[in-house]
Amino acid sequence: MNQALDLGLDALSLASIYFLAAIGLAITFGVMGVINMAHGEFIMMGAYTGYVVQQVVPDYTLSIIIALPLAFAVTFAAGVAMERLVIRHLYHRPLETLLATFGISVALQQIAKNIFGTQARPLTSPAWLDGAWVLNDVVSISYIRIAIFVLALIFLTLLLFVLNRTRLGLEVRAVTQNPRMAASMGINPDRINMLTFGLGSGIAGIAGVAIGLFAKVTSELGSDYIVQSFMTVVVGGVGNIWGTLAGATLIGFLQKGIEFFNPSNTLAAQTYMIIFIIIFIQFRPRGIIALKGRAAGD
Amino acid sequence: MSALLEVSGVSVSFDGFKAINNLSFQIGPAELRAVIGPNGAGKTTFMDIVTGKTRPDEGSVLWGEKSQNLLKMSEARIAQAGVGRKFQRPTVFEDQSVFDNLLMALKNERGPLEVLFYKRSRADDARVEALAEEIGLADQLHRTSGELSHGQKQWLEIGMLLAQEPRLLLVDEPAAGMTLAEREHTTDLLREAAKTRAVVVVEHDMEFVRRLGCKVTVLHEGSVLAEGSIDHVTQDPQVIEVYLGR
Amino acid sequence: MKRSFIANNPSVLIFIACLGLFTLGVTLMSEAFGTAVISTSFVKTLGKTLCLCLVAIAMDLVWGYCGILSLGHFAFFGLGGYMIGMWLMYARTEQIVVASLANAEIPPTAQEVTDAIGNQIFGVVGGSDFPAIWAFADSLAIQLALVVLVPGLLALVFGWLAFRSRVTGVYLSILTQAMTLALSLYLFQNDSGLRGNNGLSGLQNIPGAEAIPQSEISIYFFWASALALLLGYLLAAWVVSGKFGSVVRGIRDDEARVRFLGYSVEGYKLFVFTLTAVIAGIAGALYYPQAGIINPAEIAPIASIYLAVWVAIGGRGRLYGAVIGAATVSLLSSWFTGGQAPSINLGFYTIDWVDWWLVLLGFSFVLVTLFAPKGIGGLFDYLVRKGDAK
Amino acid sequence: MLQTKDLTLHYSGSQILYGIDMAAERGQVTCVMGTNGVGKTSLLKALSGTHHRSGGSYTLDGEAIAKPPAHALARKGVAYVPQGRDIFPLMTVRENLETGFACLPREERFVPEQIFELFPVLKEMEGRRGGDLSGGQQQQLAIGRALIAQPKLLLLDEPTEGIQPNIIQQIGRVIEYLRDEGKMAIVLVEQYFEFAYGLADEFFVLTRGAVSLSGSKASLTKEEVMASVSV
Repeated sequence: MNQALDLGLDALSLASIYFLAAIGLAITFGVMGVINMAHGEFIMMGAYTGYVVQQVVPDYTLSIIIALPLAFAVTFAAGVAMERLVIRHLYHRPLETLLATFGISVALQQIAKNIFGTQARPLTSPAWLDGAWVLNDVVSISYIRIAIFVLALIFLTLLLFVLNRTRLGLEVRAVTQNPRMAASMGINPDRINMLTFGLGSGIAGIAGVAIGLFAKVTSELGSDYIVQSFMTVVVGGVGNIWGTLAGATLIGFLQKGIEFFNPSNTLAAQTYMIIFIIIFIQFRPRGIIALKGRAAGD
Repeated sequence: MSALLEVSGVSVSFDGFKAINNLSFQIGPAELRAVIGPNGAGKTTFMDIVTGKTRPDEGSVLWGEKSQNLLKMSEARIAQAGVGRKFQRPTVFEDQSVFDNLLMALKNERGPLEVLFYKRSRADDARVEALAEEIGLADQLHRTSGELSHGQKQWLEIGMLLAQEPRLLLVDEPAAGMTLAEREHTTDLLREAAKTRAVVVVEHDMEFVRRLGCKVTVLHEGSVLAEGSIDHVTQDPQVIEVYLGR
Repeated sequence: MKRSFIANNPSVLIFIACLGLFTLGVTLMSEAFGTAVISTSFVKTLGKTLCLCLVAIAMDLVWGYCGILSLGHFAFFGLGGYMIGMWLMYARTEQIVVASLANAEIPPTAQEVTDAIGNQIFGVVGGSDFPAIWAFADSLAIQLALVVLVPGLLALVFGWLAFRSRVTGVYLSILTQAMTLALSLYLFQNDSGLRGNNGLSGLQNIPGAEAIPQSEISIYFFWASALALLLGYLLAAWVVSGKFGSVVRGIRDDEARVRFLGYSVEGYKLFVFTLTAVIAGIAGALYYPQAGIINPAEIAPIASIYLAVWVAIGGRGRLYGAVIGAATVSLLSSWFTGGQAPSINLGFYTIDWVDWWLVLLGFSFVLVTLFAPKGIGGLFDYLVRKGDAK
Repeated sequence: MLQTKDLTLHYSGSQILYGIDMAAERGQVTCVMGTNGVGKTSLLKALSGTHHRSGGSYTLDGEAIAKPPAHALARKGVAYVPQGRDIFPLMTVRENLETGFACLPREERFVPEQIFELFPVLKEMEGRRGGDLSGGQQQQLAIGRALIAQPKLLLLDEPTEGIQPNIIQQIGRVIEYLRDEGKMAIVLVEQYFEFAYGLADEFFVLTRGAVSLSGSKASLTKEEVMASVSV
């Protein structure tokens, strides 16, 4: 019983991490249909933003509070710049978007390496996040994992709110469902695409700060997550925030479940998880929650 | 006369919207038929079902003397069995020559290995040239087909269909975007083709349909509203009501 | 109407001539057979480059002609390398072990020899038993067959699953990328049976050829690579030139249309995917003995994307474009990262190419995609057409 | 109000419209007629900016219109109800209406009661998804949505197509109301002859992409118009 609970909590926290890493992609790839291979580097930029803030502001609590919006601003700007300069010209050539953004990803990674060096930079969490919530001898969960879970929940709510309850969300959905008609209604699709892309990228920045708190901040931080993030979105079903949640949950629980049977080896668990997903896509090529629309790629 | 294609009781719906509703349709082995109807009457969906692109929720589609069930076959197998389809917009392989387009369509073995080791025979060359003659592209054989005019692309596509030697030709809006002279040529091509095989033409342009001079089927809301000669259907009060306008 | 294959494909003739001259030139400048203008290590670099050109041709066939942007072909390349690497490492270690036991008082049993080899090879990952996948490592013939069979079978199974369910476009790309990631993660494990992240090493030492100096071996491998590239190019040119090429390009441009012509699109895709995986495997088997070492990092998804980028830069849908792209980018890379490129001193900052090359490369992908979607090959076509027009 | 001169349009190489001269005035219904495939929809696309004309001039209230993007034209007061209606299927009826707010200043962003008075069914269905509505309801939604932005030019493409008779009558009454209100010029593309003839003040009949007959209702007999569009 305790063991199952422990495993469940582990899986839940892994799912939250996958969700955080993928949620920005759920917007740029899921909603807009743009393949952004540099998404991982946006996560990395967010993490480094947190690191830089900590160099300037020694108080860890305060620095995190500053870092979160700042990371959003930095990656939002990067995303908007990338959309305007590159992606805008490639909306009808998705495979080429993949290559161009890969180029940006390579360049950003190397730039980060040149600035911050190859060794891992610490992003220290505030002291109040250090301990663990101990339920009993077997079951305990560190506060930082709880924080990440809470952050994932906040993002989920926030995005659902933005997409379903705000003017921006309305226009985003209109442009996604029928860009031509949206334009005929006076909505500027270019502007909406730019803002949507910025939003997705900005969220990656915040996710970066969160991931940086428990993972080592290196220039390769982002590339460790990119493939899994794409799979999370694809498995969940493109074009839908709930789909990404479903995808992250499935992948998180699956991986922990496989690890349970072969605890010594997380690499093997990841391998089997990916193989499972490849087979899963045979049966549900459109993901768990399938939607129709521009993003569904017909 | 037994039917070449027999569609009976077919229904299909997309997201709750019934695109085809208990549709039945028959056509003989050498017959020209026009299908008309307002937008959304299910004309294109009907073609999708016959060619295997869409699977209906219920009903049956039987083919040929042996009454094969087309619903159990893949698109490629249906095409091999003798159903050819021309799309609304001309879809030819634009970066390949007219010759290559026709050669690809020529009735021959279709498996990857057979095609890989395929050697062009004199007979095949002759067939391609004859087809090009028929569609009026004999002197354009080695041009890249992307450079052809809109009407020429339409003919090339018809030529590719004829090259497949299908027993049933499904033609979606062949006259769209054509000049008057091009329309006349197209009518001739289709009437000629229908002497040896079944041809179903979906068209909007009533003048064009009148010139085809064949039996007309009117579709409305996914089922057959009327069937008969052009004069018969154009006087049908229901057809006037939903389609021709009052 | 009928002309010979070569006459129909003048670029093939030009390619053969260029490759022949290049091979001759390198041979005459090598340490072993010529003037020693270029070092043995550079001969190896050139030989490896030829292998990369070969895998780029495979990529061009599957992507440029058939429209499948596979992000898994470098995994097939790596698998080919692993298959040959197993024999190289086993046979080489066996020689060393046998030599070291030759002076023992009691002649070693076969089991003892095997154990000693196992210890040598797997000591680094804390094991000594041979995993099942090494069952044929002592047989060069079988391992050579596996160079073809393992990538081929993997491509066949994966392709069958993917094409059957009609996964296309970017989804297929992501799926192939997932396959690559799964494979590299698997190989990273210490108990994968292939020495985890240590990979296989010492591959430049060819068993039974100890007497031949590396300078000579490097030339033999260079020749073999050139021959493989030539054959690969001819094969690819033949495949894309005829009716098969028409169908495949048709699939790239309008898959549904080809299906309605009666061709089973899935069968063709599977054929091309598997064929190119096999070519990639062979290229890898020639590459790694020249590189000397293979490890799972080589297979990481990023390598396969680089491969796609080479083809894009060279110009996809043209076989010579793939060759130009792979050769240009990989040679420039080794020049810039090898420290030969002069640093640029800006006064306040010195641009050291070892650090900045990737940045330059990354942004040049972007520029090529935006402004030259047909790559260097497209530029060639443009110049040729301009010449014709005059 | 609306004036085009020698307007032409191409689709990837093939010419669809040949030198169209047409005009439409506020408080009038200008009816564009012709059989299928003569370019009526293409004309509306050119006027709404969803497909740019290839030549000729286009003026609105005396202002020359270059080739602005569709959203900019919408903000100048051109509302478009396309054939097939193009409802946003996954958005509610209310949200569909609200997309039109993009043309309005912030303080005017509300759905006027008038819309619900014209189309009571939209009030009933306010929370339903657009894709779940019947064809007739979708058509009413599409017209209502176009009115949100208080346009000066309303383009209607086949508003009766595939719609049941009682809703057609209702749509007819709405068009009459809007005409008599006099705030906008209405361009109606329609196949249903009686419906179109009943509402029209001016006629433009197209044949193969060119105007073959034009004139006011007074200057043409019903038989003349009918003969020009019949098969």
